[in-house]
Amino acid sequence: MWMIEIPPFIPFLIGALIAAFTRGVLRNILMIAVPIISGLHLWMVPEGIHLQFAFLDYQLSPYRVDKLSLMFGYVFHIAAFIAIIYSLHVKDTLQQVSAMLYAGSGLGAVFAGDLLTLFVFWELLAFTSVFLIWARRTPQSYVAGMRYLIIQVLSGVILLVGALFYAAENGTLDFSYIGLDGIAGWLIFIAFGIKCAFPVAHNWLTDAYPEATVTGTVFLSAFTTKVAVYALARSYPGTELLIYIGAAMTCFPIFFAVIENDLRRVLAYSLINQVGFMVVGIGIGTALAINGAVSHAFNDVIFKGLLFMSMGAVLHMTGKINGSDLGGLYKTMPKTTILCIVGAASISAFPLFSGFVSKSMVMSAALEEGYDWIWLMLLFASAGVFHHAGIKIPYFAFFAHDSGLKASDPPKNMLFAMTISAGLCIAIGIYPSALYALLPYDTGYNPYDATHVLAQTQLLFFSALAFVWLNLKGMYPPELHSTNLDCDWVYRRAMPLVFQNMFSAIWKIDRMVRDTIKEKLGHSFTYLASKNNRLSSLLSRNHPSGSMAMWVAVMLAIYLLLSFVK
Amino acid sequence: MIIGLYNDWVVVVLMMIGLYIVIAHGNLIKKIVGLAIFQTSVFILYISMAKVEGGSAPILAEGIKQFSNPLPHVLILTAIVVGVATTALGLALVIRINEAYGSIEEEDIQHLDNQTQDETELQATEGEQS
Amino acid sequence: MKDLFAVVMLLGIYSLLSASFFVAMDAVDVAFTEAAVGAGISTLLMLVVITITGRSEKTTRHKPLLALLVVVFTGSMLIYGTFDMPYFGIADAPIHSHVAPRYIQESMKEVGIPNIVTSVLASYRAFDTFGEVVVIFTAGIGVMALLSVGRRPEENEKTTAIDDSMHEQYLVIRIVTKMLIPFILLYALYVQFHGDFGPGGGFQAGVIFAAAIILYTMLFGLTTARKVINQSFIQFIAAAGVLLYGCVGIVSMLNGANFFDYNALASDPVAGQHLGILLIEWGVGCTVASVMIMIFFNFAERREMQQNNEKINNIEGDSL
Amino acid sequence: MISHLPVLQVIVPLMAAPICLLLKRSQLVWLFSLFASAIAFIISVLLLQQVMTSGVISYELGGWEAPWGIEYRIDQLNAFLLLIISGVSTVVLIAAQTSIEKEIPKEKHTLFYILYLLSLTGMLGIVSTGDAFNVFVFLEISSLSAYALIALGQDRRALWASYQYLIMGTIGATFILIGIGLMYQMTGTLNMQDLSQRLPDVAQTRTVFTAFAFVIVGVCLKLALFPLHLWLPNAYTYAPSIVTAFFAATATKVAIYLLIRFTFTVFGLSFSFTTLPLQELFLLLGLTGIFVASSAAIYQKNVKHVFAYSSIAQVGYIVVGFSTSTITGLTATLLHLFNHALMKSAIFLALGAVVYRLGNVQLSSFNGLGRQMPLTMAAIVIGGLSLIGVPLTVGFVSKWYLLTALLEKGWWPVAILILLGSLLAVIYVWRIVEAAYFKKPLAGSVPVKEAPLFFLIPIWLLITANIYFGIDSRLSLKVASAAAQSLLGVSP
Repeated sequence: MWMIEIPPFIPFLIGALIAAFTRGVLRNILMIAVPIISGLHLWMVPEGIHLQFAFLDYQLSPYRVDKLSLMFGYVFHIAAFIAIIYSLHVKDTLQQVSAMLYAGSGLGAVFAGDLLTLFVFWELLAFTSVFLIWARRTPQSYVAGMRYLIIQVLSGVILLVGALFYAAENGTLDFSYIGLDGIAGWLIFIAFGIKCAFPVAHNWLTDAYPEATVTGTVFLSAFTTKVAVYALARSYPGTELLIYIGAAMTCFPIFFAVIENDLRRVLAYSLINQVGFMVVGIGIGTALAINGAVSHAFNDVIFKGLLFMSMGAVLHMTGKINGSDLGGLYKTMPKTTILCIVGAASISAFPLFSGFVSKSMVMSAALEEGYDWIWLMLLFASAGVFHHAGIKIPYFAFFAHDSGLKASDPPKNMLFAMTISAGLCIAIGIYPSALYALLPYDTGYNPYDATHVLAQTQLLFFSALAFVWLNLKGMYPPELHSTNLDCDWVYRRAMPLVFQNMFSAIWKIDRMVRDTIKEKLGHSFTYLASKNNRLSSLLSRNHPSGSMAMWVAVMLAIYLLLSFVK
Repeated sequence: MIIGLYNDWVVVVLMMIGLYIVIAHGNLIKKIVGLAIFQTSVFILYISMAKVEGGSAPILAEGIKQFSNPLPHVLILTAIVVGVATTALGLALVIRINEAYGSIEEEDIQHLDNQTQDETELQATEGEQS
Repeated sequence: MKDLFAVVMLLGIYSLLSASFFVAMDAVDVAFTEAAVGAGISTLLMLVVITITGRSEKTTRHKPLLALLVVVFTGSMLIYGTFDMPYFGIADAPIHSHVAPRYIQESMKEVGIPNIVTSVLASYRAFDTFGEVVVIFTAGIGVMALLSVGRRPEENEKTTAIDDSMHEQYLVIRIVTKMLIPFILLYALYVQFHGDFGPGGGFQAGVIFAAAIILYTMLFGLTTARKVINQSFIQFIAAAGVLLYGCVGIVSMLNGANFFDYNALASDPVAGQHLGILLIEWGVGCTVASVMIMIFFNFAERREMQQNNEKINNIEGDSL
Repeated sequence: MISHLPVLQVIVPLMAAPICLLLKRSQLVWLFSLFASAIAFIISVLLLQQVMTSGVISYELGGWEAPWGIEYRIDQLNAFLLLIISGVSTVVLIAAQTSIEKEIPKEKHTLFYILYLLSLTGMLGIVSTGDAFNVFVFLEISSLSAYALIALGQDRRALWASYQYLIMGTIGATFILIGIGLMYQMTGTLNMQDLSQRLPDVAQTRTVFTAFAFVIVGVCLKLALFPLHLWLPNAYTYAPSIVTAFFAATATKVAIYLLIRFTFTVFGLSFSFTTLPLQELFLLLGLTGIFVASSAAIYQKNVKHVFAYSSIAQVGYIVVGFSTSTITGLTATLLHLFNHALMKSAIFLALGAVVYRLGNVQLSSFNGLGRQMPLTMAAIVIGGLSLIGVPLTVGFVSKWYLLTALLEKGWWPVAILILLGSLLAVIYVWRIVEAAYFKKPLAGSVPVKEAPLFFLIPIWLLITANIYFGIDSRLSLKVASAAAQSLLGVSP
């Protein structure tokens, strides 16, 4: 059937075009229709490679469908659908168009069957998403977007170089298992790692996401990192290094998340933390672990989206997002409060919520493979997640001290989008086998056995206790109006400083050297000139056409010399 | 027998004199003169390589058996024409430059150009600031 | 040397010397051309330019030693490079034993013209010569593009008057020249037709023809010369020369042979060669003469314009 | 008539030039030159087709067989270049009438077209001919017309640039002439094919070394290879926009053709690359050229300057590919010839459109232009992306091949340097994008309209080609690799 050959990014491209040229209700209807139609279309498509053509000396397959890619394809459609609904009230063509393109490139990347196609969408992801950040139109967002863009493009360039080396080594551009042997493998690994927000390379995320628009962040949280997770799952399953990287990713953001004041930035940190779980799963590489990673990615898209949406709603209604400025909103925004709590419960992996059914898979896999220490770290991280995402966010935003803000619940479309997400969170939590049916491997795993449920609940309660105790004692870190700088200090402060200094130093040295040379030359020439009675004008030698002609003579001499010497 | 190459040495010397004039002189007319000398040296190179000892001009006539090589002559006829064409165009440029800059000294022109450049840049920065 | 006039004269002398050297080297055609072009036309053009730009060089210049060093070094490398060259005048050098012998031995049979240079020029390597004509044409167009002043402004009566009075001063020269010019033109025609047998041909003829006109112009003023030969007429001739040359090739192509294959122009190959060479020499002559005149006119026009401007400025300055 | 195609290729524009002089009316002359150029393009397409199916075409001018007469010899390489030159010339000419209306005084329009056609003739002649001296003659035709065309620029600096170009160009051409003379002295022939057979016997003489040095330096001068590039930026910047678009796409290409022709065909691979350290030298010069020129491009205030320097950098890429002397490397070089012609002509035409509307191309006047001239600016951006080497554009294809060739040779440090060079390209292109899309128009500047249709058509034709050949590179690749194979003596 001809329909099969239409890769899912095409409808989104068309959607972007539509968004660019239509207005008002028509645009809204069409935009909602795009993910629905495209999703149904994807539902029909059988597995296999549906599109292939030759480029240079290689076979490219921009549309490859298998279980792994389908899984991400579905969740991206869902995320796009929800986010589009969430942003229906926005009247900014730039945002709508770039959001559509962004979702499209995410899908393109996921269904890419070769590294070159992947690279194209990889870069498109960066270029289309940056407008979601810039669309906020503040100086900070511009600068943050710029940093974001540079890092993302850099990742793409590294990917391209890696692909190049890969092609030179293996004579193929297939996007399948790559592994860490050879320079190509490492380069591609680094490229994926940047996009995946590996520690040290994570700052673009916490830097840029909170600066994006209310709706932009919802889109952003769904695609970029998940594409990277997908790519890792495709090319590096079972790479042990990933386990340690992932474990680190789960733990370190917690500290920052606890002290961070901007609630959306807290969520950004927790995003890294969640991605860490997936990375660990991929690193373990068993069927169960991969399943866990993938399904956690699936769930994370939904519940992290929900959390970003609820915080977005708060920002949208109050214009404030810092924990210290908010509080007491539960009275006026009851629906948002409830939805937010659903999201928080999901991310904290409460039983019967979606986070539980996937996170526990990763943790079980870690135990099964004998990574006890890793399991402990993950456990700690889970507690941390609950602490900052599960409690801190709803608490500071909706309860805590009354900030006196009287904002009502957000527009209907926002609420509706959040409701869908919340519904999904609960549905998956209660009936996980629907999700499990989509997974790449069949493991017969059941999350609801007694040990799991008990262990998790215990953990959550102790964590809650800690929060309450800390808060009561007044030992909880105060929410300060500050930007927390971690590693991004390097490029936000140090690099400009270093570069400025370096360049000014270079210019200075350069000028100094030139001046001294000039002076020295001047002296010697004046000396010579005074001897020859030809004043100083030896200096005025640099006449372009004269020097050009001289270069000709010099080159000739060099060639001759070289050929005679041989 | 290295003396048998003296023609080539003359050519090299002339060539380098021409090149030196182009490099060292700032006067535009002198540069063109240098170029002409440079080109003429090439003519000499070609013509002298065509010469055959005891040969005569390549016009067929009774009783002459040995001729110099006609081909380089043909080539150099063309090259001379090219030379004069270049000179004419170069001189036309000199006239225009003289009108536009009021000088035919490279130094002055270079100086004036730098000034114009500075001015345009100044304007640009002013425009950006305002 | 600060005086550009002396520089230009020396260049002229240098050209003449090299022309005589070419005669000694058996290259009579080349010598003819070099004398006409190097010593004649280009010296003349330079002189015109000097009258426009001023004849002295600015003084404060010094000779860059570095350039001298580089040049000397390169030169010595080149001299070193000559050591493997065939010696001067040796008859069995490769240059004399590969392509050239055929020209010397067969050209009479194949082309039927005693002057081998002409037969190589006009037949064996006719396309090069075509290119050469196009080069000249290009130069003419280029000079026109640079210098033509468009529609000439209404002549200022006062300045024309000054001009005329100036020209009237050299009466003797004018009369002598008037007598000379027909002979020069005749000589040009002789050179044009004699190219097949002795040194000469379209190019030299064109230059001589142009020289006659230029001489006329110098003595009788540009305005008068313009009346005799107007701009668009020269342009027409220049274009026609190139076209004539090209058409010879096209006709031979239409006759079923290759481009510039004169054999196809007439039933007898040698006759065809004769016809072809005659025609293209005409094409060369036309283009060269008209382009030379064109270039000179444009130069002179600029000069006149500038002088007029100066005069007007002077007059205005006086009246102030 | 088919058998006469090689000569018709050159003769058509050549004969059209004097006819233009007779036509006089500028509108008419424009249409006529466009017509002539289009015919030349059609001929080149036919030639390419013929060459690809039946191999090398030899045409004896005047009916004299090869070493005695002049031969036109068309193989894949020539045919490919003929196609590039005549194609670009035709497309660029579409915009000519509109563009020069603003930039050149009315009475010089006819002369402009004549010079343009002559320049085209010269380039086509250089590429078609199989005779070394004929190369020189046509080189001069193209150079002389180039000097005059550049001098037609509005700014007085155009005159100075043209003068400098004249001096350097003449030195370059004379160098080539000397080289040809020395070769002739050692072999007694001027025909390239004949030379290539007779040179190896005398290859180890210093005369041949000298000849080679002269030819290479002369060609490098025309090529604007670092450090002989100094004449280029000003010449490109101050020339009329149409001229820049035409030359940037073709003039250096012709010089590269000569370089390839002389090193591979005339002197032969073993002489050029084993007897002399040409490989290392060119690699070094190419890389230095890339970095010096790209860095210079970053600091330019005039956008034409920016792209002129970028042209020099691109020459560096081409020369690096050339220096590998492998099939892949040569394929990359040839592909880049084609691709670079596409991008540069598009960019400079778009700049011509900006000049048409704004009167200058200072970077500061680009501020806010993205909204006022969206189509033109989009073209510049796409062209710029292509320069950087972003996938889906032609720039990517050739850069990919270049990198593959370097990796094949095991020169991966060079490959990394090339990539770093591309990052420099990102910076200079970004400066323009930033000005056009993110800055507010200068205070007091008058808003302008989109470029006229006669600009947009050729610009977008070229941009479409940029993207088309970036996605489906089979055609260009096939010709380039066939040419590379034939040059290296491998039967395809």
